[in-house]
Amino acid sequence: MLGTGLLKGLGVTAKNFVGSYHDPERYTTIEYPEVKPKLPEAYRNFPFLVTENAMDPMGTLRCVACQICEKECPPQCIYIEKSKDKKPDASGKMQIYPAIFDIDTSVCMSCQICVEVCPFDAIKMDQVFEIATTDRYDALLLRREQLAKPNSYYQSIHPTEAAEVDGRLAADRKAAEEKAKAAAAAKAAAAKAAAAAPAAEAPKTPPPAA
Amino acid sequence: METPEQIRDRLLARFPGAEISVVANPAPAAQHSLLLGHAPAVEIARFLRDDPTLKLDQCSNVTGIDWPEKEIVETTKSTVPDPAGGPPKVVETKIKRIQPGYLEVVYHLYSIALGHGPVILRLRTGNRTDAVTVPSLTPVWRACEFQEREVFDLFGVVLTGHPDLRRILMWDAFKDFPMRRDYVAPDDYEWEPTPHGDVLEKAKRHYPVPPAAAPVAPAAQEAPKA
Amino acid sequence: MSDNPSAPTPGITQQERDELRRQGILLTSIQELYTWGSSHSVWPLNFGLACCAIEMIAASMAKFDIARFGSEVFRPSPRQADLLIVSGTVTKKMAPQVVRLWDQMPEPKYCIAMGACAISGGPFKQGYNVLKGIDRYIPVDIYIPGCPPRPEALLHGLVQLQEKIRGFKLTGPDAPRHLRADLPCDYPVPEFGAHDLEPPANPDVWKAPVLVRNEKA
Amino acid sequence: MNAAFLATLSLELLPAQLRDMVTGWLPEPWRWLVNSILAIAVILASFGLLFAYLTLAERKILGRVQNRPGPNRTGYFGLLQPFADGVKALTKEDIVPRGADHLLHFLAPVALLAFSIMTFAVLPFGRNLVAVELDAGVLYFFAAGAATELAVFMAGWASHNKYSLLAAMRALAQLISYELPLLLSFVPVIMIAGSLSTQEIVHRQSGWMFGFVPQWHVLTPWGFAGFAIFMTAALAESNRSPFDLPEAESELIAGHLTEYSGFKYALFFMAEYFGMCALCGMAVTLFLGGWQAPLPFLEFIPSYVWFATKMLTLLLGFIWVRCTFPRLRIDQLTRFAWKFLVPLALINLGTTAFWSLTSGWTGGLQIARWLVAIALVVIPFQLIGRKLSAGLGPRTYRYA
Amino acid sequence: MSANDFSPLAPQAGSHVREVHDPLHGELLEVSMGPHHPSTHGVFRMIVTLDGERVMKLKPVFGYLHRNHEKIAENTTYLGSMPYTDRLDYLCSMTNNWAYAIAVEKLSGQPVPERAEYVRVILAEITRLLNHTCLAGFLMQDCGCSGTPLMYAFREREKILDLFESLSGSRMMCNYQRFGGCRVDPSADWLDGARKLTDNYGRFLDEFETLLTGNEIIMARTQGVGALSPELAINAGVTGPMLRATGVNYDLRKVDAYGVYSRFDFRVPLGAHGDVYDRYMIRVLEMRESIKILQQALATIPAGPIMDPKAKLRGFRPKAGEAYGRIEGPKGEIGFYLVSDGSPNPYRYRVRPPSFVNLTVLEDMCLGQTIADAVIILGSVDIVLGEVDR
Amino acid sequence: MTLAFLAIAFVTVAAAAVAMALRNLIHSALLLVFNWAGIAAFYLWAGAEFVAFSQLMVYVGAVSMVVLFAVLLTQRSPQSFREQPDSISRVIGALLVGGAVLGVLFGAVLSSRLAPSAATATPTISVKELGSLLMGPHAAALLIVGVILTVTLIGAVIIASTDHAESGKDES
Amino acid sequence: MSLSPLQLCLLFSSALFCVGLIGALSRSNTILVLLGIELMLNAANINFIAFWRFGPAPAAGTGVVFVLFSIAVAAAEAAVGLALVIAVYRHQKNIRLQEANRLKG
Repeated sequence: MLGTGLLKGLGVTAKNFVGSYHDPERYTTIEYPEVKPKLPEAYRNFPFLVTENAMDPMGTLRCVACQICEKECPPQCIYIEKSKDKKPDASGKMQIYPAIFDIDTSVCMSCQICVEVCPFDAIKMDQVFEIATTDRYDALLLRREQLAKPNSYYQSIHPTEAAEVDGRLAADRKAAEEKAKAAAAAKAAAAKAAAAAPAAEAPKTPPPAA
Repeated sequence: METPEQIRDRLLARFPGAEISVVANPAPAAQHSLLLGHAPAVEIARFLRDDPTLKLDQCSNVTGIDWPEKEIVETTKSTVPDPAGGPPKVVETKIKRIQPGYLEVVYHLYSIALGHGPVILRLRTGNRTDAVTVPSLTPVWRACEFQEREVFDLFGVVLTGHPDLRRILMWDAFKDFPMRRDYVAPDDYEWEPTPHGDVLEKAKRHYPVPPAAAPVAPAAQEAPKA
Repeated sequence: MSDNPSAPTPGITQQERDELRRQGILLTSIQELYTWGSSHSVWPLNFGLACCAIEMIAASMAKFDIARFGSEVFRPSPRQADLLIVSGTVTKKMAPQVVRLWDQMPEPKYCIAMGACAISGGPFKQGYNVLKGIDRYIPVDIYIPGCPPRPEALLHGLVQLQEKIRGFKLTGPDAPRHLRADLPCDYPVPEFGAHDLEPPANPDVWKAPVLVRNEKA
Repeated sequence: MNAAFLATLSLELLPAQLRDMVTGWLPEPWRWLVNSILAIAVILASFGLLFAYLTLAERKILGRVQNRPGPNRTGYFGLLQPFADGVKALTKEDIVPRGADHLLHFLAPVALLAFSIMTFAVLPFGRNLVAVELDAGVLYFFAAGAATELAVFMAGWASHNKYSLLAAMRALAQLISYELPLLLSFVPVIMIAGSLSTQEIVHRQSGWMFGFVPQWHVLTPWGFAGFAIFMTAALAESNRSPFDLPEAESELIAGHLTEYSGFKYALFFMAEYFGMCALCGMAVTLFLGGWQAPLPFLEFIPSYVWFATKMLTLLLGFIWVRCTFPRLRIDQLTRFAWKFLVPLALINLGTTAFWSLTSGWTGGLQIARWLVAIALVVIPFQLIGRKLSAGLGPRTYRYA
Repeated sequence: MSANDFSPLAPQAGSHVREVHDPLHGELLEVSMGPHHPSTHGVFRMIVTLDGERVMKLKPVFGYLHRNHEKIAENTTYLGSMPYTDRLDYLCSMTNNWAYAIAVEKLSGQPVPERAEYVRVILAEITRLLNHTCLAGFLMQDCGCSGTPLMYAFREREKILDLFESLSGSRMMCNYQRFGGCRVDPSADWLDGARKLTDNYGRFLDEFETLLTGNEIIMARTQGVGALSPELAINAGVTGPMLRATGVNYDLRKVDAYGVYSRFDFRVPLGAHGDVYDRYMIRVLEMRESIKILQQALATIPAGPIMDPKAKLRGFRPKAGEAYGRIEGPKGEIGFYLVSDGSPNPYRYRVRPPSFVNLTVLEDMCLGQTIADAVIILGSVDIVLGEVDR
Repeated sequence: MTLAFLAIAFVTVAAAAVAMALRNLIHSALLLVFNWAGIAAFYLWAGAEFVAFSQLMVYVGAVSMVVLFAVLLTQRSPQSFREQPDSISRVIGALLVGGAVLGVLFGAVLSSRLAPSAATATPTISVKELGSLLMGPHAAALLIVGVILTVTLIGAVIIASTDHAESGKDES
Repeated sequence: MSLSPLQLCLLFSSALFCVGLIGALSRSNTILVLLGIELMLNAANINFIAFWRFGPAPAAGTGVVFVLFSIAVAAAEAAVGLALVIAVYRHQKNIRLQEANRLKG
């Protein structure tokens, strides 16, 4: 009969109307400013730089200004200038550090390629999205100081990934230490017995995962 | 499906005197293509469409490629007998040759009826400046209509026989052909906090006295590690 | 309708309110009413450009519901809209139409540049047909970076805009653009040139900042 | 006289008493004038408020149907939202496009609103609450309503915009098409009631069948059919979805409203809702027993409450329909009016004639009368409906 | 808006009424719909010549979203173009990624692990659900629904986007596929979520169809409107659901059997009239088939690596040559044509956008219909301007 | 009361005169609608409620629509609602004839000795009375008018839709 | 004022009649001519009402009934007239009266 389809349609909307009062499936609104969205761990918005020590963010950046991310960034929103000097990094090794590290969030497309290509796990994706502003230039250009965020923050937003990264870094560091130790030992041994049997082969450091 | 060589042979039998050659594709995909001359291109296309063993009824993709003029250095080795009577020397002569530039239109044909493909057709213009015409295949496949207009718009290939050859993506007053390799985008530089490459060049042009920490071209002095 | 001056107007500090009170209680309450009404009834133009438009639509959908802020009335005609959300890449071919739309909107009107493309051309800024930021031609009130910004980010931008509206003063040098005679209200529409838009930017609205990097290497 | 009756009486007469309190001390010639002004003011105020909250209700119901809350942060539960919109609309710049007809562009919303408000004059809001008791009240109502078409046309034409002009043509075609079924659908009521006075028609619907079923026109076969046709045509007359063709957003931007901004647009909006309220009020009067209570023991509730309840129910129905249905096409719309609604309304006239001729039948004949009347409604509906939807229907699909 | 203001011949509001005199048809009105028009799905523009309400001529105008994707891709690395493909058809980034990955894999001969192929199928089919649901919503919006079907569609879309987001980190711009696999291995939890979605989707479709499919107004609006003949459709390169609505059995998932589609049991629904209703119904039926594929894929997904261990992220330089790779995207055949000259950047990068080619027949479908029909015909073509104009 | 009448009469005649003089057809039509509404107001003033509402409904509601439709359908483009000027001689002739008729009529009216009706109370006629009048003494006329209306309706549709079968659906 | 209300009404109606007459005679647009005739009809209706209201026998109501008939007939006339205008326009793309004298298509 003419009109049955219409009546069925009215039924569906009525069901949804009534359902919106008792059925969470039919009332899906998240009252945003009060209730923050539950972001999944994988969520990414803009990159940030991981620092080892929250007390001294600029001193303990993992970034060594290798500029790979700058080169690989598809929209070219990263700008890095290397330092002229070297500073000890978290493990005490002397490293070049970024004198300037700018990310232009007005260009960034959150593609995560910088994170993927970084060999030092120094740049990661942040989850902050409430960055609407009235100022185009200054507020949207994130500088080194704004980008640096401690590792603990990284662990809080991407726990699984951070644990994996930390494990890897720890293993690397341990391996590096062992290598250094072994090298020192070997040196000592070499110094002691110049013509002795070859020192135990130092375990080869696995190259940082690319 | 027939190989491109077989198709070429059949076409040559059907259209004696037509310029048809197979362009090999070294990539693993091995999608070789047929390079057609201008003269009977539309008839060949119609034949390909209606031929019962090929039935290439769908023209899936039409695109242009710009091959600008390039310098090719060909090394030829020749054995020159040593005048001194020693063993003959192998002499490499390098011939610098300018390969003339041309524009190319590529058609990817498939058969919906028989479910095979692709057969790739290529048409080339004479050069990149004045002889930029290529016959249009829109009368054979409607599918080419907009894509050929796009080739015209972006590459400047004039497709003769196209029913409505106007710019499609850019505005009508636009003069350039932006997808050509030598196209230079208009200088509408604005300050960019992260200048790279040619943007940096523009930045220098717009701010002749570079800012204090004059951005050095980071792309130029990259130092990838690891 | 005068029963709502009690509505919160956080944009006005107590000090400013006192000052205004000196100017006259009438003006104060008119100003509060005006900013209250304008900020709670921001009707966007039903105008999408690219990817961000989908997130803009999503923001009006059930999960985010821009209606809660009184802004779900997406008007298709610029005559009835208050807010132009530039949601996506503005190409040079499109830019004159956007400016024209902006001109067709009645004052007071606001503009949100949503997403990287609208702010600066974003990932596509290397393109020959991409306008490097809509603020070259029209004044932008709020910039929302992201590619695309989450719908929540758009809501956040809308809240920021409401705050901004609530801060409007009806008189004085801080008065918003639409209440000041010395600021342009008609924005010249760029024309299509042989290679680029002419002019490539509206100098009244946009000036490239002369930038000096202040970081010391 | 028990207490309940007293309470009823006092509540029932409350509006009149209030009025007398205000104007009772005035000399007689002035009292008439002030009373009229008072009536106008009360109608304007209450319907203005109703308009405000109807827009809010529409937005909220639309929200709930679409699984979201709707406006809820301007005032408690968004209760101040309409006022914010009003303030905003008042302070918006008013744009008159170049090339537009300035006078007509200004007159159109004013005329539309004026005619819409005029229709309220004859609606009986309660037992004694009717602004003007006209002998030909129903005729007056539709005469004033007919003039709204002109205003829509004026708006569309004066805007000097192609979309507006198309919308104006659509509005004319649509309103002309639906005027006829709208008028024909209530002629049966006039046949049965024998009066054009709205109060008289309401009085005719008093009384109870079997002691508890109200004798409203909608509860008879012809009344139901008339009511359905009336409501369908009313949807079209007030340009509501699925007949909102003049301002079809997906086709004509905003149709005749495309070039209206600020307060003029708000006036249009207001007029649309006023028109909707008026038509619903008329439907209540003609078919739903007006201000009469639905059940005998509910009569203690004042009559104007019943009227308001019924009218609001119909308005909610309008909103519900808007939530659900897509829009018709203009030719389908006119075809629907001319080939479906008009014939049905004409047949319904015959049905009503049969009904009034057989009013004396009792007993078994009474049942036969009902059956015949129902058949006279259902069978043409089926036949004409089948013809109307010929060629349309669900399809089956094959798989490869 | 007075979209007529946008006519290049009439720069000012008010002076836009232009007359086209045709001796045969009397007074024709030329209306420029778009680029800002509520129902052009973005910034598409149609110059429509009307006789009353009837469309006598319709010329599409493109390029309002031409953002030079191909040019940019030729100046960036192969990997760098992957996030840009997300922005082509911004409703289905996963399938765009896949099409691009397939083209590059053809170009470089890069193998893909089996688990990745399964994940790709799962994501592609979820994307199909997403796209078709949204399309139905938008189509109904064009028909004049006050947002309700669109809201229901987006309600389901949010569920899908939550899945995408928890897997790839972004709601719309997933940037998930890589040459030789996928970026992240989906966890068991994620797969459970996908299963739950698949199981619930049928119920949603039932409700959606109750609301729409049997609706008399929708049938009246869409049946017999914008009919397309199979011959024209094939000749004009129409692909995807639009082609199948005309009754042509051509689905690349069956024809090319790329990925692991040959392992799943599914059917290809075919229409008979090629009108708007058929296009809508074919999409609904395809969604039901997609659910079947998803159930099978989610049940049989093998363990294993998600990326080919030899796949390279940086320094990827395929040898000189060219390749054309295509898949059955939700909108039709989406293909990528790549020419490599051995450098890290593609020498020529070309997208074969399905909705752009499908628009070829727009005028043929709209002629003689009313302007309201033109709107829904355009809606039923399912265009996304990011892909049409690139 | 006389004042009200004078106002109505003046506005109505002025509207009609301006309508007849205007170049813009749409304005003319709309002014004439106003004029018809004014006449309805006169009927109301005179106490003929039913006639007034009928006048509104028929003229303002229906005839005006048909007129506007005709104007829109017969214009070359939406811009050329301006009519070409009429020939001066015609206008002068018309004015002369009209003036003469006006003079004759005014003279006749003014010179006649029509006494004001004795009844000071407004005679009203209820709908019921009117109905019984129509169905009683004037039933034959009513029938004939009904037939005429039906025939005209059909005729108008046929005339207007002879050329294009599909485009004449709204002319009645 | 020496004029009786009836005379006033009659003056009103005659003025309206003459405006209609002048319009019908002077304008060349067929639609306007029709409207002028419509105006004259209305003027006649005013007379009926005036005589009913102020005439000797208001109770009779004949004037009112006559006006009703007149309105109905006038509506029909308008419909037919305008249909004719449209038909003429279809034929010669013009509705100027001078050119519509061929009486043939």
